[in-house]
This record gives sequence, C-alpha cells and structure tokens, in this order.
Amino acid sequence: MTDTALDIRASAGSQARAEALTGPNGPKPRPIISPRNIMIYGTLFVVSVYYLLPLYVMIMTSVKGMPEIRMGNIFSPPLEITFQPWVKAWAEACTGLNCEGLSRGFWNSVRITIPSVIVSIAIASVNGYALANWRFKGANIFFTILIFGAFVPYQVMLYPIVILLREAGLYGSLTGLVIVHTIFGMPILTLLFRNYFSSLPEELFKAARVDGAGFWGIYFKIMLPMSLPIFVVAMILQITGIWNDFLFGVVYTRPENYPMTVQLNNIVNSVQGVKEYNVNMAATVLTGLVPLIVYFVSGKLFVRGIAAGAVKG
Amino acid sequence: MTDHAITSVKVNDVSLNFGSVEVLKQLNIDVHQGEFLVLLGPSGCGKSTLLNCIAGLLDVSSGQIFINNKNVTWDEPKDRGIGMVFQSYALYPQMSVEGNLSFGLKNARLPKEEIQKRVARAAEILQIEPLLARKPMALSGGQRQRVAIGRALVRDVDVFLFDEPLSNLDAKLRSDLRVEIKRLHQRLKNTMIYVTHDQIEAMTLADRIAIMKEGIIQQLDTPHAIYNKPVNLFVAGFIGSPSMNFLEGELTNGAVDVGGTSVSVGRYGFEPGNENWSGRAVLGVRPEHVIVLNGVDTQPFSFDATIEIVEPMGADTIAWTTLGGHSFTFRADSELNLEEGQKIRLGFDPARASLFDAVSGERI
Amino acid sequence: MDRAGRPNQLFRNLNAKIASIPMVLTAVVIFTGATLWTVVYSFTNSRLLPRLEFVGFDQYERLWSSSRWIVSIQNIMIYGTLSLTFSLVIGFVLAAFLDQKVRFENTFRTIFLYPFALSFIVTGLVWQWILNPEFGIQSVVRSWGWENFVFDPLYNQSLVLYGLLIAGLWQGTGLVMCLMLAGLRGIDEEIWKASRVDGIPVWKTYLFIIIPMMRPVFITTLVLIASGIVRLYDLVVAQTSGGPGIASEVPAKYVYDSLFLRQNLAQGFAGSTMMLLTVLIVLIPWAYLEFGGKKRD
Amino acid sequence: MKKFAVAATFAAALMGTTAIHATELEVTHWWTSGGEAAAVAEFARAFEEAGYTWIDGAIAGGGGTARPVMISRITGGDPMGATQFNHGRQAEELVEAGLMLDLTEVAEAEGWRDFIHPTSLLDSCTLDGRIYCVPVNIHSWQWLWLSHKAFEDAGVPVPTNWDEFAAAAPALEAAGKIPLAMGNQPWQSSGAFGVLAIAIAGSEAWEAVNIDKNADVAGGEEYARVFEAAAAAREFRKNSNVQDWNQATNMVITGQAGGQIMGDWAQGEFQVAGQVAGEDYSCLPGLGVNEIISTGGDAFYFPKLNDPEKEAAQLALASLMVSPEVQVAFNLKKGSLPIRGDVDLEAANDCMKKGLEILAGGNILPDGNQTLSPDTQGQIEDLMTEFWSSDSISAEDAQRRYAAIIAQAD
Repeated sequence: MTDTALDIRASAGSQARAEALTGPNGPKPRPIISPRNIMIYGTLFVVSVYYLLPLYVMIMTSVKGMPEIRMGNIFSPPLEITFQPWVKAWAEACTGLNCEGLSRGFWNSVRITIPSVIVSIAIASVNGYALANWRFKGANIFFTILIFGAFVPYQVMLYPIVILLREAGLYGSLTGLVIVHTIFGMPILTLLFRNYFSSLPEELFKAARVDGAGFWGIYFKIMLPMSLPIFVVAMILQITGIWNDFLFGVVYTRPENYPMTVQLNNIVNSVQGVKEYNVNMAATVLTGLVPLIVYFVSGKLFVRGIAAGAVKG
Repeated sequence: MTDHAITSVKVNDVSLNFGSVEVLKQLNIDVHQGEFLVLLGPSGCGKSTLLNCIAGLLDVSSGQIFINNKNVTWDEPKDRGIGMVFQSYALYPQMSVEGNLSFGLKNARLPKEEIQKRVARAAEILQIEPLLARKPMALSGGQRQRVAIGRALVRDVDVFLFDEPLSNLDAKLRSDLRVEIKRLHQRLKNTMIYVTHDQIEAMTLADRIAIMKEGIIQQLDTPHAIYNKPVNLFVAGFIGSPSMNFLEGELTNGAVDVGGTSVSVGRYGFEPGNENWSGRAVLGVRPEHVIVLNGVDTQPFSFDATIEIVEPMGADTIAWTTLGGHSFTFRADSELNLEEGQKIRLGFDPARASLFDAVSGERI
Repeated sequence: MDRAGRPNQLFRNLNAKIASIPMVLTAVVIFTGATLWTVVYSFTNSRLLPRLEFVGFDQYERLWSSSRWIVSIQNIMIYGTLSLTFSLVIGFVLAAFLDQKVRFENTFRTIFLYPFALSFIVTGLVWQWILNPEFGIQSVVRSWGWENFVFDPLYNQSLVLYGLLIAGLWQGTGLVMCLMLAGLRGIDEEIWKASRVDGIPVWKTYLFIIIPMMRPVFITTLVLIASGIVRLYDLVVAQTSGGPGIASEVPAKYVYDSLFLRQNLAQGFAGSTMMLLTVLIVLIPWAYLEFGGKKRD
Repeated sequence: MKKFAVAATFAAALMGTTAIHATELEVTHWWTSGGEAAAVAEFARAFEEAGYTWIDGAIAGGGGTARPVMISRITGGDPMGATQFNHGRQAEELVEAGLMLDLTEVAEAEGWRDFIHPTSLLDSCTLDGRIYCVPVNIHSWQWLWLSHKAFEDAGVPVPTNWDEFAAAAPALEAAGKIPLAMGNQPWQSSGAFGVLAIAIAGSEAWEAVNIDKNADVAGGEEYARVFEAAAAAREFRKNSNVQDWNQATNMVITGQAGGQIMGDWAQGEFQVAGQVAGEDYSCLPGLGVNEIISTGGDAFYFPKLNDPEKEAAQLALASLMVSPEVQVAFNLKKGSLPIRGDVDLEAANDCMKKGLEILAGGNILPDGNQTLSPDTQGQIEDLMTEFWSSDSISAEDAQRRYAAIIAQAD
C-alpha cells in the first residue's frame, strides 16, 4: 500500500515535470495567417484598391490613344502606349488662342504659390504663437470669429473682397491674390499653430522670458526651431490648397497670371468639340503632380506634424 | 539668518484671481538678503503661482512685489534681476548646453568675453564643462537640471527662483542634487526662493519655510519652529512623517480628557493668554516623541498599549496602536523587535506636544 | 512706492498685439464685415451690382419657396450626416488598423492620403468617369458577363448623393485617418497595458476608453470635415453639375449660381445668410463649451 | 533669418509684373473649343493686321465660369479691353453704372442700323438710345436633328415634323433606340422647352409670355399643350444618360437615338463625323411645325478704360467685328449665321442655308437672353431641370409654377 502511494506521488510528480518540459515554452507562436491578420490586411488591401483605382484609371487613360479609349473599357491596360496626350497637355493644348498647354500656367502657379504659402504661414504661425503664449484680452474672441470664418462659403466672400481689393488698389495684382490666400488659409492654419504651440512645454516659454527674450526673440529663437513638423503640415496644406485653387486664381488675377488650374479647367471643360479624355487625364495628372510629389516626399513629417498640431486641443 | 536688516524680496498684499477663483489671497512675505526660503504646500495651494508672480510670468491682480527695494510689479521678468529653474528643466532643445547658458546673456547684449567668462564659471561650479557642446537630448535628467541651474547662475542675479526643480528626478539623484543646491547656496549666498511639495527638501534646505494652503500662508518660520510649534492643525499634520497623532478631547483644568484617559498638560507652553483655555481641543503628539517605557515611568504621561501593526523601516520601526479610541503611531528603535499583539507601555511629554482648538484648528 | 513708469494696459504685450493685427483685421473686416455686408444686402433687390433698395424679406420668401433651395438643404443634410459619419468611422477604423504595427504602414498611409493632394475638380472628374455607366464600372462588370448589372449612381436621382459620397470620401478620409492615427499615437501605452491586464476586449477599449481620450482630435477633425461640407461646391460642379435634374444641388451652388449666373446678388446673399445662420446655430454652443465653460491654466 | 530674407527677396522678384505695351487690348471670352477658338482667331488676326495687339483672355467652362470673372474685373476696377457677353440683359446694369464704352458714334458713322439684320440684335445692345455692344453672330435654337439610321433600323420613315416624330417614338423604342437624346445640363432642358414652346404655342403666345411677361398666357391653353408635349418628350428622352450636349448629338450620329432638339451649333458635330445633311441626318427648323427661329447670339462689350489710346483701339475693334470680311470669316468657323444681311455664305451647307432663308424671310423671334433677365431664366432653368429629369412633376404642376415665375419676372 505504501509502495503504491509512493508510486502515485512519484508519478504525479513526474507528470508535472513532463508537462513542464513539453508545455508552452519560449515565445508564444503567432501564425502569420491568423483571422486577425486576414481581417486587417484584407481590409487594408480592399480599401487600397478603392483609393488607387482613380489614379490607375487616370494614368492608364492618359497613355492610350483616343480610338482605344472609345473601344475598350477604362480599366484595361493600354494596348499601345503613347505619350502624345502628355505632350499635348503640357505644351500644345489650346485655351482660346494660346496654345501653350499647361506649361504657361505652371510657372504662374509657382509664382502664386510660393509667396502665398510663405506669407500665409508666416502670419498664421505668428497668430497661433500669440494666441497660445501671449493670451491678451479679447484674443479668444477674434480667434472664435476666425474659426467661424472657416465655415463661410468662399463664394459669399467673393464679392465683398472684390470691393475691398478695389478700394485698396490691389485688385488684379499678385499681391491681392496673396492676401486672399492668406485670409482664407488663416482659420485652419491658426488653429493648427495655436494647438501646436500650446502643446510645447510652457516652462520653456517662461524660461525664455526670464532669459530676457521678447515676443519676437522667443518666436524666432525658441519656437521656430522646434516647429518643423507643424510647419511641414502647414506647408503641405497650403501648397495643396493654393496650387489646386481655381476660383480665387481666376477671379482675382489677370489672364497673364492665371494659374495652372485655369488651364486645366480650360482643357477639361471645353464643352464643344470632341472630348479628348486622354489629354484631359494627362493634364489632370500633370496639374496634381506638384502637390502629389510634396505628399509623397514629406508624408511622414505630415503625420508627425498632424500629431503635434491636432492632438492637443 | 544673521543679517535681518536687508530685505531682498518683498511680497506686499499680493492677490491673484483667475476669473472668480482666488488663487492668492493678500499675501505678505519679506525674504531677507541671502536667505533660503521654501514655499511648501500641497498641490494647488498657489505656491508655484506665487513664484510665477515674483518672476513676473504672471500679472498680479492687486498688491506689489519689490526686489532689492525696487518695485518690479510691472517689470518684465528679465528686468527683475532673477534667475529661474523649472521642474521640467525647460532647456531649449535645439541649442547646445553652451547655447542654453548664454542665451539670456546674448539677449542682454553682453560682450562676448563676459559671456564666455560667466559660462565658464557656471560650468565650473556645476561641473558640467564636458557637456557644453552637447544638446539637451543627450543629457541625463540630473545633468539637465544642472544645466538649468547653470542658466540661472550665469545671469549673475541676486535672486534665484526654483520651481520644484527636483521633482522629475529619481530618489537618489534628488538627494544628491539637494545637497548640491545647499552647497551652492552656501557658496553664492544669494537669495533663493524654492517651491516644493516635498517636506524633506523643505526641512533640509530652508532657512525659513512658508507653508501655504488655498492661497494663504499658514505659517512662515524656521524649519525648527514649524516642526515643533505648528500654528494650526494643517501645518501640524502636513509636516512630519509619519504624521502627528491627533487626539481629540475636552480640555479643562490643565488636562485633556481623551476617550476617558486624562492627559495632564500642566507643563505645556500655552500661547500667551491661552493659559486658562477650555473646550474641545486636539492634542498633537509626534510619533518620534513617544518613548517605549521599560518598567519605569520616566515620562510625565504614560499608558498601556497593544501593538497592532509594525512597519520596520530599517533604522527604526513605526508601530500602530490605539489611545483613547484614536489611532496612535510611534517611532521606536528597531532593536526593540516589537511584534504585533505585544503589550507595551508608552509615554510622552505633553510639554513637547501641541494643543489646538478643535473648532478653529488654531494652536492654543 | 514708485508708481512711475506704470505701463498702459493697452501697451501690455504690445508686440503680441501688433503681431495679431492681421488676424484681428481678418476676423473683423473680412469675416465679420463682409458677413454683415452680405446680410444687409440680402434685404435689397440688388441684381448685378449691389444697391441699397430694401425690399424686406422678399428674397427670403422667394428662397424658401424655391424647390431647388429646399432640395439643396435636404441634400446637404443627408450628405453632411453621411459624410461626417463615414469619414469618422472609416478614418478611425483605418487608423486603428494601421496602428496594429502592420507592415508597409507607410505605403498604406500614403495610398490613403494621396487623394487629399488632388483638388475636388480632379476628384469629381475622375469619379464621374469611373461611375459613368457607358464605360465605367457598369460596363466593365457587364463585359464580364453580368449583362443586367446596373451601377449608375450619377444618373439616378435617388442614388446620386451616394455617388458624390464615394468621391468625397475618397478625397477626404485620408486626412481624417491621418488625424486619427496621430491621435492614437498620442495615447499612453499604459492605457493599453492596463486594459489588456484587465481583460477588456479590444473593441471595448477603443469605444469606451480610447475614443473619449481623443476628444481634441475629434474636435479638430469635426471642424475640418464640417467646414468642408458647408462649402461643398467644386465636387458637385465637377461631378454632377447638380444633376440629374436638381437631385444633387447644394446650397453653396445655389448661392454661386444666384450671384454670378442669375445675376441676382440679393438672392444669393439671402441664401448665404441662411447658410451662415445654420453654421452659427451649430457653432455657438460648441464655442461656448470650448472657450466659455473652462478656463485655461 | 538669412534664409528668410532670401526667400522674401525671391518672392518679391516673382511678384514683379511684366511691362505693358500700348494699344494692347485684352479680350475675354469663353470660346475655347476648337471651332470657337478658330473663329476668335479671325477677330484677332484682323485686329493685329490693323496694327494692334490682341491679348487673348479665354476662360473655359462657359459663361457660368467666365462671367463672374468678367463682372468682378469690371467692377473691381481692372477691366479688360473687350469682353464677350450674350447680348441682351446680362450686362444691362454694368451699362447703367456707366462702366461701358458708348459705341453710338461709330455705329452711326458706319450705319450699323442699316446692315445689321435682324435689327433686334442691335436693339438689345441699345440702352436709352445709345449703343453699347457689338453683336457678332446669330445662333438659333429651334432645330430638331434626326438620325436616318435610327429610323431605318426601326422601320419607320424619317419624320418631317414633331407630331410625326412623336408618333414614331414607340417604334424607335421597340427597336431598342432612345427616341430623344438630351444631355442633363440645365440649359439644355430649358432650351428644349423654349423650342417646343415656339413650335407648339406659336410665336404670338411666345411673345406674350417672353416679351410681355403675360402670366395668363403662360398658364393658358396654348402653353398647356406645350407642357403636354414636353411631358411626352420627357418620356422619349428617359434613357439618355449623358451629360454634355455633344454626347447626346453623338447618340444621334451613331443611330442610338432618333433625334435631338439642339441649336444650330450641333451642325458642327455632324460635319466632323463626316455626315451629310439629307442623307445621314435631317434638320427640322422650328421642329418642322413652325418654321421660326430665334436670333440669339453673342456680343462684345467694351468696358471704359479711360485711356484715349486704348479707346481708339476699342472702337477700331468694334468696327472690325461687324465688317463684312470678318463677319464671313468668323461665322464660317463658328458655324453661326452672320449678323449682316448683305454678306453671302457660299460655303454654308444645307441646314445652314435653311436657316439663312428663314432669316431672310423674317420669320424670327428674339432670343430668351434678350427678353428675360438672367434671374428669370435661371428660375425657368431650375424648373425645367426638375421637370425633365423626373416624372414627379406633372405637366399641370410645372405649368402652374412656370406661370408664377413669369408673373414675377421683370
């Protein structure tokens, strides 16, 4: 009896030991094909198709000839690749009597975008900084009005601004257009900069004040060097917005300054005559190229900046 | 402490409101030349706010602030002759250590040689010379705080303001730096105003401590006085660890009746005029003033107790018992090997205790 | 003591005030001034040029008796609700997926975000094309053998808003996803650890813990999406021109058409005043909560 | 800081404007398609041959896109040298505000009133006896374009008027054709209605409604028939899922659709497709019911520039635009009819000649642009868009709303 009892105890012990040897050991296995991964990657993949489809269609169409477009479906790859539509969109497409394609508008867009982006960001960043760190009486009232401004449809503002610019003698000038872009970029940019600057440690600002730096000293020497991400966000938003702007570009400037989007509109919207879809698509891609490149190049900073500018309210 | 004649920083009737919230209520403090003043209190008591007001980082709602006999109430921080050290160090991340140290001096448009000289001196004092070229990112917490102190140092000012400078450091670094700050004060002999919620820092560093609660200074005195003669229940309970034992009872004819036990307070040093006070009172006894009696009642008051909980601290032991229905702690030598459930006789001297009015909380 | 050199209240933070002049001017002169101007002229009978001949509420009466305006308002309500819901939900779900330490995160993120670089005009054109039954998705599916497959949202009055939505979401959700992702990255890791230890299911953690913590992100996102919805114009013009019929008309288009096509400034101003009024009704409670209720510091 | 300064200088340099030479004239218009641009080029060529410089300011997307720009620039104090408008009432207020150059002297010296035909074109350029614009062409809306192929396929003869067309519609449908092709844009809906109105209600009723704004007539018997016809046409067009008018024309060309109601500009599409009038397609002016055409068209206005040199150039351009050679060259390219009765268009094809005959015969009406304000037209467009695109509005409802709009019209 005692023997068996001992035996049982021994065998129970060895069983436990055996389990210790064969049971879970080391890193928990994580199968690559798990339901969780299938769901995540599956969804991401399907959604990616939705997002990429238009780009695919644009590019495929832009390298097809017109006969092929009329025959085939828009998703099929081109049987014969031609870059003629691109050449035409860039250099030959006519707007009225000017047959320079998009090339003329391209440089105008550059001339409009660069000063507008610089001025609007400069002003909005200083605004945001003043709001975040130098709260003076009434500042929040103005800021609230500014946020309301973000909801005012542009169309409503067109006419009053024409009058204001006329009175200021700036109507039709590039300066006037820069001012308009600065005004309409201000609400969102100021919001972003204000949020970003309030997310920076306040003690830093206090330390700089004790160190004798003034309003501009703190802005240029302390805040600016720490604000690369949010400046990247602002730049991306503004470059995209201003480059893609059609309404202000056409209403507030003279024809010699018309941006690329006006040419795009002219190429795409010529109501009469045969629609050259391939040229339209090439022109569309060409017009979108600058903001697209900006996105692809600085996408990572964009997310970082967004994190800094939007997360803290 | 020797030179009481010269006032370095004077806070005169300062109040501060945020909307309808009164954060500071008519504060008055005179800080002497070369004095180390600690502002101590629980969070939200207004101590950091007061420091920011002195620095000029916040505008006061009413009252005045004088630094070196000059009314600086409306002066910019840079013009007040102060240096400041922050809890989060607030080092400019994009500048090197040297850049951080010299930024304020450059703003003041000091000559280059002078800047170099001062930076070198500060670096020498704080032993951060090897770090001068580094960016703050590449420094440890302790090094960062040293640089932050250096930044105040180079300004060559009379008044240093510290806003919880050690709170972000771990325990060991904190005690190391605490000593260094003390040494620094001995060497420089500047006026220092130091905000903390840590009573050990306050006790070890301060010439005088101002204990604040809800925007009011409760007591402003030397660490010794604050520890031994707290002016009210709040101060008594805030200072000391473990906290003072509070025994509530009726005070009549020189004795407090605590849950049936009468404690004679005949030798207690009443505040002038309170000698014949009677009514509900609180008797405060510091755990370290309680003595374990070994058969002989050497203390004016003694009682039998049963130990309920024992907390060995290494050097000594904190033990919990009950007196007159109140929880009662005392500090004992760890050599006594106290055990839970053990019967023991304890005693203390009511003359070293504190008596408070149970209603107003004021010292009697 | 010395009371001399007392700084004037006006000159406190003088530099900050000077620096804010552009903002103040924009807020007061442009946004407030132009808005008031618009409201005043909405009570006139201005046609091509503004003139101050007041006609009371005539413009508003006409506005609300116009079936196109009513349809526009209904459309923007439906589109707005759907667009807001879907961009928040899709944006958040995509962000949550990307936040699972997936491979190729950068690639996916770029794919989702790139449409935002393209203008609404481009977006509208491309989707108009893809949704065109003659050579878009419908014809492709038919060529695969489903002869009766019908997918022509842009030519169906009851579906056209969804056609707009497909394009609008394509353009805008990337940014929402980005904002959400940023918000998720800002959440303390320990929250996740705590919920894992407590055995709270992942979806519950998101719904009851993470989302409430991301309130500021949601507010910024809401401002961005909502302002885009109110201004919705280019996409409609490029994709459907308001059609078929008036099934996809929107208020901004009504305003624009009145101002510049119909040469009836006052009617357009009346329309825009109504739009602004709606915005104010929505925004004032929010602004009160945001700035009035709590005090910074 | 340094970088900032550099960027600022760069920006300043970019903002510099180019120098402007004298006697340049900037002309804005929305003619951007191939044929249109070629037609504008005729103006430009003639103008430059006369020693001036033509700066072309084309804005595509039609009047809706271009007009805000033009109005903004004129009222914004930065006017162009000349600008296209549909003549009629669009620019009325600009003229009233004194922003437009008075052309009366040139017009009288050259005797415009003598050769411009119909004179209603000049009338709509006239305000208080002064002339402010130059009509350059005549477009008419009242055409029904028919595909011979479609009717052959359906086994019915090609109709010669609207009633026959309506009768043939079921056969077309049975053959899998769309009887009536129509684009979805608002102007097409309201244009087609206008055509039906003239054809079915007759010119008198049309004039009563459109010129005298007689709401009783608009709500009366004749117009009730118009709305019934339109409701029928609405059924015919049901499956034409196209946006642009030329896509609809293309359906007629390829025989997918039986016909299309469209203006004379559709002609160009048939020509480009190599179709021959009378063989491959037919055109029925006035829907074959009432051979009347309206004479709308385009006109140029000349904003005041307060610069004598520029003014001279403006007057020179105005005079060039109505000169016989330029008229012929321009209208041949544009596919429209010339505004002068005294020029000969030999190159014109059958359909165009039909138009010229009607024009010469005087069976003409002014265009809606000339008689109704853009605001009223816009309201009618809204109504028509709604009406044509959905069965939910009955003919009676639509007529009631139409009469209400006419009653309010000014």
